[in-house]
Amino acid sequence: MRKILALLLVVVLLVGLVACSTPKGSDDKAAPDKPEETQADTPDEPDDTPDADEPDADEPDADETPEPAGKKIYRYALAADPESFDPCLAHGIPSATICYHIYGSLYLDDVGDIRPALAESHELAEDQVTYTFKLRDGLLWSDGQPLTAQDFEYGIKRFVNPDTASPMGYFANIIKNGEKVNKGELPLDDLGVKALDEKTLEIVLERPAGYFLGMLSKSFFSPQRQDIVEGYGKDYCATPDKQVYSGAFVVTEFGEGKMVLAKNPNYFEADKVNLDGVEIYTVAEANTQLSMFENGELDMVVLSTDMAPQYEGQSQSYFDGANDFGGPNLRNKYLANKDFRLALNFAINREEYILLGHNGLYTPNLRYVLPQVSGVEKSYGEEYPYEAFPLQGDVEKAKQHLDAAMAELGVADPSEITLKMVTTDAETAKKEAEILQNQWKNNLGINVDINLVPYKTKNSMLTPGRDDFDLIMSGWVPDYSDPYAYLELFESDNAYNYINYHSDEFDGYIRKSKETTGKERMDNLFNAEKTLLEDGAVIPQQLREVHYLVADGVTGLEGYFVGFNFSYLYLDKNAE
Amino acid sequence: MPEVILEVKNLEFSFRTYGGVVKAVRDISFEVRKGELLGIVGESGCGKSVSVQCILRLNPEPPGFFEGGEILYEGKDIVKMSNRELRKIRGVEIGFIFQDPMTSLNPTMRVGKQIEEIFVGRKEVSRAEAKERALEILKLVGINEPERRYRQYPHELSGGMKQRVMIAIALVGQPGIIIADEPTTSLDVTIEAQILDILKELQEKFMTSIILITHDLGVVAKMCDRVLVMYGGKIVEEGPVNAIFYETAHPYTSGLIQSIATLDTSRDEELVPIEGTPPDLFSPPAGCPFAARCEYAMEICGMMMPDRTQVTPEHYSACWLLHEYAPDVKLPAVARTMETDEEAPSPEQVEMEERI
Amino acid sequence: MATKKIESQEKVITADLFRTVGKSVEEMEAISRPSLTFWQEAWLRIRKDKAAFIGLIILTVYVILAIFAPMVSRYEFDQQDAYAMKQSFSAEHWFGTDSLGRDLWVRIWVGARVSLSIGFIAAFINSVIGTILGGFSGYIGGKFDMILMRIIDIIYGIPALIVNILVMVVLGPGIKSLIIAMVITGWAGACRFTRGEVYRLKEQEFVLAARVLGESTFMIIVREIIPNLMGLIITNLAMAIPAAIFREAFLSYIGLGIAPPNASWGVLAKEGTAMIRLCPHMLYVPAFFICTTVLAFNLLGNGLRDAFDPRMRGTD
Amino acid sequence: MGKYIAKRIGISLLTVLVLVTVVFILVRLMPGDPFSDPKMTPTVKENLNAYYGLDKPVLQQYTTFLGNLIRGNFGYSMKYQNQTVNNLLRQSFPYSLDLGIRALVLSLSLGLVFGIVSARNRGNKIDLFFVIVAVIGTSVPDFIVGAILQYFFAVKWGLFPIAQYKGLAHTILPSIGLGFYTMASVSRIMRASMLEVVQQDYIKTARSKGISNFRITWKHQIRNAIMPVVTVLGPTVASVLTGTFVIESIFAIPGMGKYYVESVQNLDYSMILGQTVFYGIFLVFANMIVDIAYGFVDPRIRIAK
Amino acid sequence: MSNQTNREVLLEVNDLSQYFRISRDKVLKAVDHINFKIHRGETVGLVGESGCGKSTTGRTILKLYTPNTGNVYYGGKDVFTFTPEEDMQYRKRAQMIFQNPHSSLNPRMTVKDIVGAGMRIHDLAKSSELDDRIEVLLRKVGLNKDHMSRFPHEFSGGQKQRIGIARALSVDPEFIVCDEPISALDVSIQAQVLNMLKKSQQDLGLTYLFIAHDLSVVKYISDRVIVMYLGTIVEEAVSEELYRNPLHPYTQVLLSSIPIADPELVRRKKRRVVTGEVASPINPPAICRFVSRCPLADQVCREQMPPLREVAPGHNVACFKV
Repeated sequence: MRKILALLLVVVLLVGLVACSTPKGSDDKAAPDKPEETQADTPDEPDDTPDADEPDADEPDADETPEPAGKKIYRYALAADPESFDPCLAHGIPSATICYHIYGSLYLDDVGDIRPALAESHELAEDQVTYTFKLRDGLLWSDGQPLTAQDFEYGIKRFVNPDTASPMGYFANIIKNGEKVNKGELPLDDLGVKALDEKTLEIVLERPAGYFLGMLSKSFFSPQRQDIVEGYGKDYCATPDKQVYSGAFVVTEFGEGKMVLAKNPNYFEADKVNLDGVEIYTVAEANTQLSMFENGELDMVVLSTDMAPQYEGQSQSYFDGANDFGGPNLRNKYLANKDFRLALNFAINREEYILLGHNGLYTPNLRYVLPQVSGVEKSYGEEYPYEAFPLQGDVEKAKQHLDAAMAELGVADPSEITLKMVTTDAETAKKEAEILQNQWKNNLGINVDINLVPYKTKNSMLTPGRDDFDLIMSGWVPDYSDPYAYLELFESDNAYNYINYHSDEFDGYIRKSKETTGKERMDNLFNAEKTLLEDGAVIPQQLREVHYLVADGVTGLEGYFVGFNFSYLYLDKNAE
Repeated sequence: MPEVILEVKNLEFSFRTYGGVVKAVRDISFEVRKGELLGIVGESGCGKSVSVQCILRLNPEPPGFFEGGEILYEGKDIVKMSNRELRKIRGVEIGFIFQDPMTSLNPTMRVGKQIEEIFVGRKEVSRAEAKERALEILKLVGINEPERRYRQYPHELSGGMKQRVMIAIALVGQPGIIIADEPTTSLDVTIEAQILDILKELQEKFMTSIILITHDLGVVAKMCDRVLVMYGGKIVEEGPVNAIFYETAHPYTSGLIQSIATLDTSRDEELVPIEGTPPDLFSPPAGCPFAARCEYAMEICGMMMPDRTQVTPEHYSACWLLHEYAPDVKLPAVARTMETDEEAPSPEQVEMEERI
Repeated sequence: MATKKIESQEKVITADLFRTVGKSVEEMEAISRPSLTFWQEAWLRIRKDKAAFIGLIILTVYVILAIFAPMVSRYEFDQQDAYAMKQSFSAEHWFGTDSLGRDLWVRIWVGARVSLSIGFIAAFINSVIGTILGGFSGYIGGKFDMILMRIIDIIYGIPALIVNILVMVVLGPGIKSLIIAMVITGWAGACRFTRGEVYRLKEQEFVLAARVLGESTFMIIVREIIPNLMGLIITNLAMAIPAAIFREAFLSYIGLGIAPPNASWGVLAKEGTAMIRLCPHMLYVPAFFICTTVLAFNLLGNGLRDAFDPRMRGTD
Repeated sequence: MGKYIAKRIGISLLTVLVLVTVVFILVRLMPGDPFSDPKMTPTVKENLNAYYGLDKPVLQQYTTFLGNLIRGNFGYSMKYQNQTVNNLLRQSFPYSLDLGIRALVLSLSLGLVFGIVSARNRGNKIDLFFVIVAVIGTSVPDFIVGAILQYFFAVKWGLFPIAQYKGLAHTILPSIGLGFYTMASVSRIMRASMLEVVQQDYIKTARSKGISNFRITWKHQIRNAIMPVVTVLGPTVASVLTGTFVIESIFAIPGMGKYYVESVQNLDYSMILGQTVFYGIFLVFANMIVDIAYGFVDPRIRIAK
Repeated sequence: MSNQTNREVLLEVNDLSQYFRISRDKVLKAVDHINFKIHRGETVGLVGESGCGKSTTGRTILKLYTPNTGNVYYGGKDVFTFTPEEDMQYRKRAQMIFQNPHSSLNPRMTVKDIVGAGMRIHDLAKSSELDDRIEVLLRKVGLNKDHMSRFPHEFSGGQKQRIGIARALSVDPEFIVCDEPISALDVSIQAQVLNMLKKSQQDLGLTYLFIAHDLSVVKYISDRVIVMYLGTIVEEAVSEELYRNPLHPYTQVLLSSIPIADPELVRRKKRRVVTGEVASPINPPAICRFVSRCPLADQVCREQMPPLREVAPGHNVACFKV
């Protein structure tokens, strides 16, 4: 009896060993039971897939040869799984990037070039708020169904519908009644979106917004199919087959550390899409990603600023739009003092900060708004050059401000002041915090306690009226290319005004910017930025200039600062 | 003179320990004759166990090691044997019964397996034969339902049963010599009696030689033909059982006899203890190991080890009292309580027991 | 054969040597070996045990350096230098510098303070709680014991790591949180172990003797039981400390360690793994100290176990 | 036996219940809340909270959770909003399990062999070598082992794939990295235990029977020496099989390990609870199996139950 | 013998039972409803094989266990209803000497602490006198002042046992339970300890309950002997009477099993040998415990528990067949 049991145990173990050798979901279509030996080959051997031409069935099982011969598969890695492919629920940059590629939009922001996509054209009415889009002919979903203006209406309404609970619902604020609908104060039908016929879609805005067309490439404004959405309910987009695609790519495989996109033949300009597919791996460690790139397993890798100098001359770079800054909580008695805030700002040697923190590779930010965003004609930075604080700081001036502040606050010794600085537990965030901590300690003599919290916890603190931080390290990525994308945060009544900034002057400029257009509007926005900085209400640190490596033979990869990281829509790659 | 089948000559065995070298067995010589029941008696730490374990080389080496001497079995010196040669002797030529049946059986192996294991690697016996023999031997040592016991684990058996299994293990290879190292010390008297009877019976049946190690003079008296008395790693007296008890020639043996309370000891009688403690074998005394506790000790006793001296034929003692210069001392011994014939009665003549 | 053995003693056997002197019992009762207390003997054994002694020396050196090295260094542990980042070993920076140009030699020893004290304090608190609860539970038994055992069974069934992580998140980073996180699940092991030992000890006859003499329960635990557990408790402590150091390192690795700019070895090693391709010394140095410390504790623990093992003692 | 198992299951259920309760409380004590996107409108937040039941009184949430737990339903993840926790675990667990089994087989077999060889060569150089291996093995944290293995064997020398989990070659480094500590500690325990057993009387009995040394080691020594190893196996098996954050993240293996940290960082309540329960049940189960296995090895225990 | 009844009863065990629960449905009846008396100044031997409950009886008398049924009267009072003060008095009056000299001394305490503990607890000596009194005690058991600072592991088994005796004597007790005090000792040492016990009894007028499995020793030291078998008393008599005229079949077997250190005598002796194994004390049925090994057993023995009855003055036997 015992022997039989023991034998059984051994068998179970062995079976476990073999069976688990290629763990896959039970619903996997490809036969997973290939013996291990065949898979022991190095992944680079290209020529052992005679059946590479077979469609779908074989693609997910591309284990042995990540690149079927002759196919152009672009491969890169993400640090974490994207949270969702539901166009309404995707909110992290990785998922936004993927959604950008799998959901078609009326207009496409092709790395700054805003042009019609699924829409053939649009008309803007006199009132500057009514857009009428004309859809192209013969648009199809990935499943071959025709794609209509009603799909757009349904998609956008689903996005704004508070029941969908899209975390990005505030995007709809620009659409007429968007905010109220999203708040549940008005019924869905009052939203300013309407399909006039199968080919015509009308969107009415709350107020004129020049940047609206650019916003349209966000997947929230992409079409969605009512039958599919309602058919799958909560499981919509849970797996690749529980959704339909309108973009250049479709998802064929998702989960278990890997995501596979394939070209969508039904995309309206499929002929312009060069790639046959994309493979995205989840690789948490930056070092591992880099090693895989060097080993030819990835076509692109983002370099940490630590590693980037090693690849000088080989790497490319782009601004990802993030402007990292410290947010002083104005409810704190010290930070409520303008002189004190300015002292903090002037005490920072941003040049050294960048050198220590990022090998000098990021750009020290001496203002608030990313200069690369669109101005009236050229970029905002070119039209409104501004340096609020000197590059190397000004310790003298900082001390003057500090003395003034201390006199006002009745503090005798700066070491009495201790600020609680909250930042995330990521390694770089910790490092940056330590540099600031050290500089303030050395230059001003004040103490900073660093409190490292998980990202989400920190995010929870980014609401007005909280007292669990004095300084919070954060950043902002614009959703459209306009200074307002940055500045709107600190309007007095903005839900995001976590520093509790309240300035009539600032609010006034912002209000005026909403009532004006063109150069005048831009002036107002610039004045607002200036006010913000002269108040020392933010402590700008850096603009992230991300360095990345691209494999030989890959052309046309571009990084962009609005919404998504990289566009590989029209990327080309030498077929292997 | 009966055939000598094992001869130990000038055996010295020591252990290396933290505190230094323990000389456990110091220059002992003795012989084992065919069919006899040889008793070795002595207190704990006197070297009796170590010396018999030397015969099968069961002492762990290291830390134990031979300092000298030889153990001749069928003309071959066991001390010099290779492991392979030793294995040919163990179990089949010489069997061994250990003191504590509770710990001497492998708790994770079935009883039967432990018995028939002795045949593993010995080509002459097939598996089926091995099992047959195991069952046979279980019956022989007085175990009822051998088939059932065969399949049981040691913890399912009582102490006496375990010791029977130990005997079965020692016997199953039909060895010519069985060494029984305090086989009944951990058992109750009633069980002890049973076990001793079995041993005796088997010895007579197969003409096996048995070396019986014990500290109990009663067991010696009951069982043995010839007796070695050990003290401090040495043999101090050696002779036929009657000689040892009735014509004791060593003060230690005499002391032992006097110190035990028997059923005949009157309650008003004071026992005569051997005072003091046995010598420390880290640094054994140069002279007689018993000198310090010996009431007859003479100056020379502390200086030199006495020679093995013949008292009567077959009866030897290592004591200076036997020297011509020594004062004449009559050592107390067991008083003969019965008139006896010259010869000890043979077992067949006496109705040994009334089995119930 | 009978005559050959007198060769070493060339003395002539004369009649006067046969004068009866009788027994010399008093002499035999005397103990020749020097009197050693339990601790003295344990110490002697540790000193004889090469590996354990090396472990002890390593730990002593580390503790001394942890205390004094940061005091005498010309660098502060949080002193950044934008122009001396990621340097390898040099005369100025013995262990090189980290990515903020901070001197690693000082940081290692400041880190040693954190790591060693966390390891020690956590293990110590665990064994204090465990010993007390286990001691009383084992000795008194009954309902208290039963309930405690169920609690321990449950704690054993709880994945400690998850609880550690959650507690760290709830309490925020810091030495105190780390210790609390480790103690919450850690005491159970010490408790179960102590209880088992007490169970064994309380049936020992010397404890029964004390009861027969009318000793109070409290005094029995204090005088009879605890002293007999000390060896094992210390051994266990020596074995538990590396576990705590490991756990600290892991929690630091996932970013739940202590607040910067303070550093523990785990924090330093974590910073190092990120830099393994660029300046591997940033990993090797803290890794070396984590490993050698844990190694030293392991060696010492093994040595202590042998030293305190009753089977290895004196006359037994 | 049946009674024993019933009792064990009872305690196990209680354990899981307590575990769930503790974690439930801890989760609610964590600073922040899962739906914290700053610009989310209050309505949306309410809707989300309502969907996940976070608007209910905590006690009610708790009972609902327990109710779902009994049905084996952990609900939807709060980070991966259209993925159920069950599904995420179902996808990732096979990887962890596979890696874990490899690591276990590797570490147990090597650990036992090392321990046995070491003990049999007590005191000589072979012993010293394995003792050193074992001590070092238990002295290096896994993140260092993992990083160094990957750096040297994959990146520098290119002997193995760097990361991912696609075939036999990919599994080697992570299995070693994961099993290293276990191997070393098993080897240590086994060595000590072998040396203990070799002093037992029954080994002497076995020697007195004239059977070979090999058989003595194999049939008498190992079987008895393995018990302490079995004892420590429960928690080890559970933790090794359910994934480890460090090794999985270094080698980019899509196992369960990442959720330990990720779910906490994302305040993904349902995921935290889900994987805790999963892990807890697994641990309890592993402990139980080990106890039963213990009876396998030691017939005395079998009867005592 | 007749004066026995006149002597003062020091200790009375009445219907004492001590069960140990092994598992839910397994009860080990170590001691099962036993009764006996001990008179002041006498030595009562308690014999039986291992596991027969003799040690448990001794320990229960000294309140180391709480009995399941029955009482122990000491000086007429039930020891289990003592007040704390009475209890302390009892602890002083009744002492114990243990079987295993190696485990009965705390290895972490010096001889002085071990022997002095009782005096400290009962406040019998000022700290200044303590050393002197310990020395006197040690001398009494053949040890000296030099041994006071030593630890137990430095002593031989015999020496340790003497320290144990000194500890028991340290509180000037009147009653001592000797729980197999010599069975762990070497033959040559046993006599030392026996003599010492005897001498102490004479000097101090002690009462002993002497527990042993060695019948010769028990006979040598005891006035009266109680034979136990599997938790029950099977026979009880004055020692000469018991050895001369054992009535219970078990006692007969026991006596005939003793190996006598006289080769001729022992080989001629007629012996009764029992076959069969000792029955299990777990959940024993209420019948004669010896039935499985008894040559005389018949139906009634398998149905009822034989009561202990007096068959001659002072001689009690629990057997239907006597």
